[in-house]
Amino acid sequence: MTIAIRTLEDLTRPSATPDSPLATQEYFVNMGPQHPSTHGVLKLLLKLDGETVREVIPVLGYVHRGMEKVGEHLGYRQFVHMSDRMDYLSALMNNWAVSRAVETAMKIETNERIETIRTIMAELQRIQSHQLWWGVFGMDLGAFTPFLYGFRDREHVTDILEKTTGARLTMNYIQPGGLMFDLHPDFQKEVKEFIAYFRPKLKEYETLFSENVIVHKRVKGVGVLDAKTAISIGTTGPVLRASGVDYDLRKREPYGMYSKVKFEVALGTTGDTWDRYQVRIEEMKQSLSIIEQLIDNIPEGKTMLMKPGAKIKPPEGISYSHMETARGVLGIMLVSDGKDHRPYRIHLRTPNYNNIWSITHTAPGWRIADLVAILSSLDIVVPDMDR
Amino acid sequence: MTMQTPTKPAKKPVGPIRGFFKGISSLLKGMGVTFKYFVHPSTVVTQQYPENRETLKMPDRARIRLSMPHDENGYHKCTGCHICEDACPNRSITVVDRKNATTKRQEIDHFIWRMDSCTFCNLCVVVCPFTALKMHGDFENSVYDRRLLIYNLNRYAGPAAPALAKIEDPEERKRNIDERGVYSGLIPMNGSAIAGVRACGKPPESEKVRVTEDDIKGESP
Amino acid sequence: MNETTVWQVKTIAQRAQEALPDSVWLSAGYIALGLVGAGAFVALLGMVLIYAERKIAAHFQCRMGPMRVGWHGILQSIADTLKLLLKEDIVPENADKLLHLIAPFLCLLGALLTIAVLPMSPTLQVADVNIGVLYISAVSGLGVLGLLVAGWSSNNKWSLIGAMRAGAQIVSYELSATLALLVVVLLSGTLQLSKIVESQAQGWWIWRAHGVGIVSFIIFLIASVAEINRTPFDIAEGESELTAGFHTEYSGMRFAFFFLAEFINMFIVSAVCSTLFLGGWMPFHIGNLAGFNGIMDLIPPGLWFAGKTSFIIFLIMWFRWTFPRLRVDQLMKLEWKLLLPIGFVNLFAAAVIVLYNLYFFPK
Amino acid sequence: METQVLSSAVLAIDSKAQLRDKTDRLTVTIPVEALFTFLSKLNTDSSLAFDMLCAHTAIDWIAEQRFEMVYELYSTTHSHAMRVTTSVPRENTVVPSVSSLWRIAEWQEREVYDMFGILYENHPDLRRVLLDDGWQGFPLRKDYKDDYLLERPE
Repeated sequence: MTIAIRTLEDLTRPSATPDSPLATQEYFVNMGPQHPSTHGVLKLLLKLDGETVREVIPVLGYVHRGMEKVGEHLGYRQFVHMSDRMDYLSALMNNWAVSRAVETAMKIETNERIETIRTIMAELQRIQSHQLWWGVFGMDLGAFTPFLYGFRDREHVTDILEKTTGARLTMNYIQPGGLMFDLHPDFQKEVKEFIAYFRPKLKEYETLFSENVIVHKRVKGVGVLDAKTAISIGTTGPVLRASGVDYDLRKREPYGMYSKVKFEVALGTTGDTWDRYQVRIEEMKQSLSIIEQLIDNIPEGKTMLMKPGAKIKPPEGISYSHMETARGVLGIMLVSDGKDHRPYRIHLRTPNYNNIWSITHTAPGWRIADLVAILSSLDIVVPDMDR
Repeated sequence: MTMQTPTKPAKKPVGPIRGFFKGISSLLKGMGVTFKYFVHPSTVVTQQYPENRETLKMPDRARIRLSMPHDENGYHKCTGCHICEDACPNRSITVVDRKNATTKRQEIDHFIWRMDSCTFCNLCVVVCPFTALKMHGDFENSVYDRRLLIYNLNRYAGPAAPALAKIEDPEERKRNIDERGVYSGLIPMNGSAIAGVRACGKPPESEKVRVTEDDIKGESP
Repeated sequence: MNETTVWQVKTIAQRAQEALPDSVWLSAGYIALGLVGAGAFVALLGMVLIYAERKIAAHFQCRMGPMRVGWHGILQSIADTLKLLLKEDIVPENADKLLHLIAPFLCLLGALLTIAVLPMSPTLQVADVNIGVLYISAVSGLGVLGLLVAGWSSNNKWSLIGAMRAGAQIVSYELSATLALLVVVLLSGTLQLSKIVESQAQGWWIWRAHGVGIVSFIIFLIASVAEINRTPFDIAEGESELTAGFHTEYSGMRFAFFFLAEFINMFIVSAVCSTLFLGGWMPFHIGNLAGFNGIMDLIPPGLWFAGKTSFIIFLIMWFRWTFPRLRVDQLMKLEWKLLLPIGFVNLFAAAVIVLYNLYFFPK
Repeated sequence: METQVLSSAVLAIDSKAQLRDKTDRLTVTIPVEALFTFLSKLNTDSSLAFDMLCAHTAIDWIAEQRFEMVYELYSTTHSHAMRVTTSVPRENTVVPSVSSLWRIAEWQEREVYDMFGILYENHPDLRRVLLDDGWQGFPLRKDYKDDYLLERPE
């Protein structure tokens, strides 16, 4: 049996001329890789009928850097800093995911101080990521002001993180076996200040944007993703939860300190763009409450359990561990042959690569403007998609 | 697992007339938010960067430029042990060592750091057993030629500060040390080598001796 | 009627006509003044408005806006103009070259022609056409031609979508805008802009006509914001959807002309709005409070006009920096199912008011 | 479901399925011929109901001249997870596509094809995803070479 390998050209042959002179001909448009609302270098090949989207073909790989291949050449500790560069908006969570994968493979137990700090950091990063998403979502719907408000508030979190980790975007802070540094002495104070600052701002977000009648008109009922399809099509994170599937690894397979804090999983009902919006807004509130519960209860202890220069050599075998980042489940599959201090194979199951395909299901039938809203509600980060 | 659904509280359907006025009021409320910021110039967050150079302070841990701190005598702590070189994920650090003529011990000749390929992961600083390296927050590093981003971090070739402290005679100490500012030799770049690239030493923090572009133009083919 | 409320209206065209028997050259001078004045006014206004927009937008968004060129960036627009003049003018290879070149001028033409009839003060008006309102609504429709030509000639699918959206949108919203204008024409009984202004000496139409004025003011504001393609109705540009809509393929000075036309159009709709509904250069008077009215008369009429127009410009900018964009079908729904019926009902109500002379402060 | 119960239930589906020991989670190896029926049972059986394909990838065991295909499965209704692996020889890399069971498999398989050159039977749209259509070779194979590949010095 021969298996035909297709190319992009096969998909983009123009449709036959319409039978009736009144019918319009479908045509293809490249949306991206340079397009303001594809958030980087994603390309969507659209088959349009007038304004209506008939088919979406995502074309990926414009920032493919061969992370998995690079990973085979780097030590485990060195690979952590590569994970910053996948989903740069949840760099700390990616760090944690890789570190946790290594710790699981090596069967290292960390102490409570490390886990608490990691949890706080991850939640701060989740808030930061959602703030940026909120701004960008506003901009994709045509309102420029939310974009700057989102960035303004994100700056506060970034400053806090920068003080402790030393970097603003690619932190490389959470390491296998612990943390790179201890917390900055001002950390707790500043986080509390931030919570006090951001709570009213969240209300303002709602007055400015969530309650706006134009927003409701634009996003309610648009791009519905039902629960069964959402699971089957591989979505995770807020996109899946917006469809009403209660799948949050922080609850399902608690890691870090999530088993010890009280929080609710934000769930949607119908899985439209509005639900995805609401879920993320709600997640910001929940993250604030998680941080509030933990910030005064950071136990004492060491912050690094391994010698920083020690080579890591996990036992032979496959180990898969996953974690809930701001966009969904980041799964890290480490394959060690037991001989080398570098992974034999490292597979990154990134949330965006698996989320983006849902657009081929949700967008057809809607208009170009809706496609932009749906795409934005998936909260894509292209380097995470392409690795 | 049963959990509350915080989103979407059940709402009564709103009639068209009430919906219309509700919509209008939501628009006005949104305009109120923006207007609030418009009439409060104190909420402006923009930094006027080149003007605020004096007040702009980077955090202590800012990872922007690698440096090798030299103590008050001008001695560094690097022994040329290559640990940082191994830890570097993308070979941005090249340590060139040499044998001391008298003690026969290994010591640093050139410590070359390529800022152009560095990812600022801080692993070199963390792994250094002698705490000879430090990241600091001097962020004004823009140059017009990427070769100017190759730094030689040590200001002298010779034994590290603790070893030098053991030598009591200042003359003897001087004999052990050779001045180092720039490096012109092979610089491995991720496996390949570029010949004839001149490394530019930029002494950390205090004395800013920057090699100008003319220097590079004069030497490059 | 108070003495101070009698205004001597004299347009530049009238002056040219009066001067004609005495000296042809003086007459020609007046005509040249009108032409050059309008042109210079447009250029200067464009720069001022762009600077204002940037500053206002910045302060809505907790920013500072341009701060580098001159005091608080006051010369930024001049720097930008210089930059745009010097930039390369790129015409896509497969574009329809001629149409691609003239489209920006078509866009600006509509704007320029309208400026001529705006009564900015009793003595500052280039020409006072006796069918002013009709002229404005006719000439401002020229702009859409420029957009359509630009989108079509660019040979770019995004541009074409943008142009088609612009065409559909502007043509539909012109209906509502005209209906709203007709209300004022009914109330004042004239199409001449200066007469409309004078008819508001007793009170502005926006509040003199039992709510009809307010409704038609709002309809006109919404429709004109849609007509000039600004958020929340900027679907023709739709930055996040169509990259830049009809002017995707434009650069340098031609792009600047589109930009200029957009801002001039904004000024025009604001000016028309203030002329028809807010009394134009007519000062704010309250009934028979002579003292108050006297104080109001001290402010020169040109300033009244500028103030009212600026207020509406600010309002339009405020909309832009607060609201998201509507979808194309929602936009059409808003026009055909909401604004147009309300406009018709409003027009009917206005007719009733005029028939039975039910104004506040009747003549 | 308890791991013990789950493993016996899974093994009962097909006699060729083998349990792997020393793994971080329940791992079952199955010959490639029986893969599709096995996975479709796992997907449709209401007591197992593995409705989520978390990850699918391949591992190039070049020393043994085989690819190991890995499927990470999860059930959102029963909250249990397992891993299914199968092996294909390097000379004949044909694997049945499971995109009819999990829609995401369509794209995860495209990625595996792109990186390893594994061919999928009955795949609706088999083409490269991250790399260019004209790319030569499959980069994640251990013997992959191209002109621009930089070797990291030891």
